[in-house]
Amino acid sequence: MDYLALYVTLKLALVTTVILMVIAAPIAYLLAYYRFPGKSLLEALVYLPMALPPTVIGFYLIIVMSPKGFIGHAWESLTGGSLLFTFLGITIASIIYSIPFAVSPMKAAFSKIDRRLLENAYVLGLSKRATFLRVIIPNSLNGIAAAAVLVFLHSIGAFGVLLMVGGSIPGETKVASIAIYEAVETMNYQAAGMIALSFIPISYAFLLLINKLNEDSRT
Amino acid sequence: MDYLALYVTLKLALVTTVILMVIAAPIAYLLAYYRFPGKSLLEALVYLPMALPPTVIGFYLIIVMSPKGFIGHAWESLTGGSLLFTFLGITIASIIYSIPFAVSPMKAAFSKIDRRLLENAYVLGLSKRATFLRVIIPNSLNGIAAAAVLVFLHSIGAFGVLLMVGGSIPGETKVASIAIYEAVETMNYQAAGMIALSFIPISYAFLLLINKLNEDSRT
Amino acid sequence: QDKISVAVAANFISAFKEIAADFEDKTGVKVEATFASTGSLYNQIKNGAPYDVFLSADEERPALLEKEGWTHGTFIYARGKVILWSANKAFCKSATWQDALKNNQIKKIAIANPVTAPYGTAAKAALQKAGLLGTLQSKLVNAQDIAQSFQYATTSAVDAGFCSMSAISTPQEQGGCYYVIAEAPVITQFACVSKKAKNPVCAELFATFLMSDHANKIKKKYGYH
Amino acid sequence: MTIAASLKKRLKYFDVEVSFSCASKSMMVMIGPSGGGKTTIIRMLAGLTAPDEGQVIFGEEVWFDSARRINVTPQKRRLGYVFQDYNLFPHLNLLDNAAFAAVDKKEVDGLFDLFKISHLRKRKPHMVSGGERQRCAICQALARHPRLLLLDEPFSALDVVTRRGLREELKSLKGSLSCPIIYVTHDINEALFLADEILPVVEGKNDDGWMQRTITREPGEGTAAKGAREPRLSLVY
Amino acid sequence: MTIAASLKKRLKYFDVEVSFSCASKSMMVMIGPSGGGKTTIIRMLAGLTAPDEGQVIFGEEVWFDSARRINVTPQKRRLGYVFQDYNLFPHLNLLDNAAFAAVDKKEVDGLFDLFKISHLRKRKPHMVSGGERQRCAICQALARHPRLLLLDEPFSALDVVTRRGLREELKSLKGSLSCPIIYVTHDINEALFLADEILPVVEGKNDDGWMQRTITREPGEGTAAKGAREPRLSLVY
Ligand SMILES: Nc1ncnc2c1ncn2[C@@H]1O[C@H](COP(=O)(O)OP(=O)(O)OP(=O)(O)O)[C@@H](O)[C@H]1O
Ligand SMILES: Nc1ncnc2c1ncn2[C@@H]1O[C@H](COP(=O)(O)OP(=O)(O)OP(=O)(O)O)[C@@H](O)[C@H]1O
Ligand SMILES: [Mg+2]
Ligand SMILES: [Mg+2]
Repeated sequence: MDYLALYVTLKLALVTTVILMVIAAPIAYLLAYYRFPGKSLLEALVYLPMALPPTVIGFYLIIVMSPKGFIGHAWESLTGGSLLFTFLGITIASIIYSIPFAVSPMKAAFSKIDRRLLENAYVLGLSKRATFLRVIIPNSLNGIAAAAVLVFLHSIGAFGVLLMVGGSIPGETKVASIAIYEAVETMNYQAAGMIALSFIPISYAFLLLINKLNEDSRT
Repeated sequence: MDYLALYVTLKLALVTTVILMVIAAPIAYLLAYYRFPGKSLLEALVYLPMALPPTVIGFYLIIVMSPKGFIGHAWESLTGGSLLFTFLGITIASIIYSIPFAVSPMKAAFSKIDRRLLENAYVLGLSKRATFLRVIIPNSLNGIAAAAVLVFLHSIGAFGVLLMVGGSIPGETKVASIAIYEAVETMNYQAAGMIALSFIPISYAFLLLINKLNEDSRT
Repeated sequence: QDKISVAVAANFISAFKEIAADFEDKTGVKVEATFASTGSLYNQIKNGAPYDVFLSADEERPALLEKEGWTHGTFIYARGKVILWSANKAFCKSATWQDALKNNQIKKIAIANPVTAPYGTAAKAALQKAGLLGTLQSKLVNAQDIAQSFQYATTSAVDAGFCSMSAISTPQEQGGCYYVIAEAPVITQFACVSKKAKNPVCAELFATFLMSDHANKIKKKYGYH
Repeated sequence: MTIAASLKKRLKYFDVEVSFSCASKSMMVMIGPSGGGKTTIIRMLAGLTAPDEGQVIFGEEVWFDSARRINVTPQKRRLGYVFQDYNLFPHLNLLDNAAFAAVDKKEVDGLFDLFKISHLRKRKPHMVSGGERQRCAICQALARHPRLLLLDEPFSALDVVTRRGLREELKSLKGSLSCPIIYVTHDINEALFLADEILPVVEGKNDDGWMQRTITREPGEGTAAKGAREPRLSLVY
Repeated sequence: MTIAASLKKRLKYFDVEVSFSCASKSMMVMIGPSGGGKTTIIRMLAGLTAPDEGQVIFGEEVWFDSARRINVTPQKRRLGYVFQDYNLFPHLNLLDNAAFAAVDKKEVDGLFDLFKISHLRKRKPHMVSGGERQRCAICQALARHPRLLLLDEPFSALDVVTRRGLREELKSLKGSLSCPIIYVTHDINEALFLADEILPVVEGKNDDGWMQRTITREPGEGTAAKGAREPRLSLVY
C-alpha cells in the first residue's frame, strides 16, 4: 500500500485547510457585511474555481507557474527552484481549487449573525476588528468548522488540477488520488482498491461530522 | 477549436442536470422531512461522492460497469451493448459524481419551508404528494434553481471520473475537460487555451446567476 | 539515503519495476518512478519537472530534450512491439488480426492516444496500412497511454486493445490471447539523463545498469529486444 | 352535525384533559391564559396532533378513538382551520390562496366582497396588511365548505379597530353557516360578544371559575398576571 | 453632563424632527404610538443611525453635527444602550455578557445582586426567562460606566408583574447614577411613574397633546386605534 501517497494527501489537505481558513475568513467577512461596487464580480471570482473544470484551472496554473510564467519566473529568480511539480506548487493549486468551499459556509455563518449583536458590540466600545474576533467568530464556529471539513475533504479529493501541475513525484506531489489512477493504469487493482478503501471511512467520518455541525447550528 | 468536445460537455451537463433534479428531489424531501433509522447513514452516503477522489469513484465505476461487473453485465444482457465508453456511461458517472450538489441545496430549501404551510395544506385536503407539488416545490424554486446551476457547473467540471471511465471518444465521451488535458499533454497550448477561455464566460454567467438566486431567496 | 527519480513511459512499467527493484538491492539507491505517456512526461519536463532520468517510448522526444539542452545525450534502452490483445480467446481464432477486427462482434477497441503515446502512433499506422482506420474509427476507445489501453482490455471494458508486447508477461495477461502486429513499426525507445540531476552519479549508475546484461534479461522476458 | 371530543394529552408542564361538544350553527369560544393548551386542543380536532387518549366524534363519523386506534387524517376531516399565525401560501396571490381548495372557485368572489378585500385579489400576502391577510385566510377556509370551522385567535395580532370590525363580520356570518364553529380568543369581551357557549381552559383543564376571577381580581395582585395578558382591556370597550 | 439633540431624519412615511435635552441624574421618557420613530431617535443618539440634519451634543463634546460633518462612532460615545429586543451574546453566559465591556469586572457581582440574578450567572441567555435576560442587559450597560443611558422599551415583552418589579428597581437606581437616562415606553403609567420629563413622539414630531388625548378618548372611536396599542390598560393599574 502506498503510504507515502496517503501521507502526502493528508499533509496537503491539512496545510490547505489551515491556510484557507485564514485567507477565507476576511473574504467571507467582506462578502457578508459590505456592499461595494464590483462585489458580485468578486463573489463570482471567488466561486469560479468551483465552476471550472479542474483542467482549466490546471491549464492556467501551468501557464503562470511554469518557469516562463510570471509567477514561476519570479519564484525561480528568487529561489532558483521550480514551482510546478513541488509540494508548494500543489498546495497553491489545491488552495485555489478549494477557495469556494471555504468562503461559502463561512459567509453563510457570518450572514446569519444578528446585526443587532454587532451593533451592541459597537455601542459597548468594540472596534470592528474586536467585534469580528469576539462576537462574529465565536458565534460562527459551526460554519467555520463546516468550512474546514469541506475544504479538507475537497483537498483530499483533488485530482485533475494536481495531475496537471503535480507530476506525480513520490513523496512530493504524488497524492493518493493520483496513486489510485496510476495503480489502476498499471492494473495493480489490489493497491488501487486498498487506497480507495482507506478513503471511505475517513470521508464517511467527516461527513457525519458535517451533518452533525449542520444540525447543531440549526438549533 | 474542439467544438465537438464542448458540445459533448454541454450535452452531458444538461442531461445530468435534468435527470438529477428528478432523482434528487425525493431524496432531499426524505432528508428534509423524515426521521428514520439510518438517516444519517443515508445522508453521508449521498454526500460521499463529494468526499472521495474522483479516481476512487472512477475505479469502482469501472469495476461495476465493465461487462464483467454486475451492472455492466446486466446492461449487456439487456441491450447487447457496453456501458463503459458510451455517453450513457459517462452520464451515469457524472450523475453519481454530482449527487451531493443537487441534494444539498434542495434539502436546505425544503427545510426552510414553514411547517405550518404544510399543515395548512393537509387541512385543506391535499395529500402529501399534492402538497409536495403544489406547496413545497413552488416555494423552493430558488433552491431548486440553485441546485440545477450547481450541478450543471459541477458536471461541466467533471474530469477525473470521466478520464477513467470515458475513453475519450470524440463526439461520445470526450468532454472539454479531457480535451484540455490532452491538448496540454501534447503541448497544444493554443487549443487548450481556446477551450479553457470559452469556459470562463459560461461559468461566470452561471455564478452570477447563483448569487442572484441566493440573494432573492434571502429577501 | 541516495535516490533518483525516473520518468517512465507507460509501456515499460512492468519491466521497469523489476529492474528498479534489482537496482535498489544492488546499489542501495532508492528509485522513485512516475509513470505516464511519453508525451505527458515530456510536457512535464518542459515545464520544469525535476526528473533525473527519462525513459521515453520514442526517439523523437529525447532528441528534442537534447536539442533543448536538458541532457547530454540519448541512448536506446529497448525496442518494443505492438500487439493486439483480447481477454476473449475466441478473438484469436481468425487468421489475421485484420480479420479478427473485421468481425461484427467486435464493438470496442482500445488504443493509446496516438498523439502522446508512441505505441498508439504505431498502432494507428498499422491500422492505416491495413485500410481499417476508416471503418473502425467509431469503435476506437482512446486510452491516455498504453497501460490504460491494456487495462481496458483486461477488464473486458473493450473487446480488444493495442498494447505493448511487454503486457503479455504480466499476471493479468493470463487467459487472454494476442496477435503481434507486424505491420506496426518497431518502436525504438530512447532514454536520457538530466544535466540537472540532483545526484548525477547515481543517475549515471542507473543508466549503466539499464544497459547491463542483467537488465537486458528482464527486458527480454517482457518482450523487448 | 355535532362535534364532540374528549381529549387527554400529556404536555411538558401539565396535561390537557377536556371534554366538550358543539352543535351545528353554534359557536363555542375557548378562552384562557397564554400557554394554557387552547391551540393544542384545536390541533387535536384538526388531526394535526394526536391525543394520547380519548375520542373525537363528528356526527356519525369517528375521527379519533385511541381505544380503537382510529385516527382520520386532516385531509379527510374536511374542516376549515384559520391558524393563529398567518398561514397563507406566499407564492400565491390572495385570490389563488382563497381558491386553493375551494369547492367552487366562483364563490371566492362573493366571499371577497363580503370581507371587503376584492380590490386586493391580485396581491401577494406580504403586500397586504395583517388584517387583510387574516380575512383572506377565513375566505380560504370557508371556500372549502368545511363541515367544522376552527378559528384560533384569528384577530389577536390586529389593532383594536380592525379587530372589532372583523368580529362583527364573523357574528353575522355565523347565522349563514351550517357548521359548528370553535373560536379561540384571549379577549373576554370578544368571547362574551360571540359565544353561544364558553369553554375556559386553564392549564389544560376546563376551569369555569376563571372568567369570573379574572374580571374581578384586584389590580396589582401578583398571581393575576399569568392568567391575564390583557386583563382589563376588554372590559373597557 | 447634559445630552442635547436636534434631529431631522427622512423616513418612508414621515419625517422625524425633534429637539430635546436631558440633564445628568434626570430621566426623560419618550412615549408614543408604535412606529412613531422612538427607536429611530434612540439609534441616532447611539450613533447607529445618522440623522439627515441636526446636532447631538453631549456636555462639551459634539457627537454629531451635519453642518460640520462630525459623526462620532458608537464606540467613542461610551454610552449604555439596552435594546428593545434582547441583545445579549448567545455564546456567553450571563456573567460574561455583563462583564463583556465592564470597566471593572468585579462590579458585575454587585449589579447581579442588585438585579437578583446572581444565581443565574453561569447560564446562557437562552436558558433564562425574558425578564432575567433583560435585567442582565441592563447590568451589561451599567457595567460599562456609561455617560448616558438609553433604554428602549426594556420591559415591553414582559408580563405585567415582572414589569412592575423592574420598574421599581429602575426608579431606585436612577438616584445612584450620575448620567442622563432616556427611557422609551408605550405605557403611560410607566411614563408617569418614572419620568422627570415626558416627550411624546407621534409620527416623528413632539406632540404634547397626545397623552391627554389618548387617556380621554371615547372607546370605540375608529381613529383611536393607531395611537393606542394598549390605550387604557395603563390607567387601570
Ligand atoms: N411546539 C411546541 N413544542 C413544545 N411545547 C409546546 C409547543 N407548542 C406549545 N407548547 C407548550 O404546550 C403548552 C400549551 O400550548 P398551546 O399553544 O396549546 O397554548 P395556548 O393556550 O394556545 O396559548 P396561546 O394563548 O399563547 O396561544 C404550553 O406549555 C407550551 O409551552
Ligand atoms: N429597518 C427598517 N427599515 C425600514 N423602515 C423601518 C425600519 N425600522 C423601522 N422602520 C420604519 O420607521 C418608522 C419608525 O420606526 P421606529 O422603530 O423608530 O418606531 P418606534 O416608535 O420605535 O415603534 P415601536 O414602538 O413599535 O418600537 C416606522 O414607520 C417603521 O415602519
Ligand atoms: Mg394558541
Ligand atoms: Mg421601537
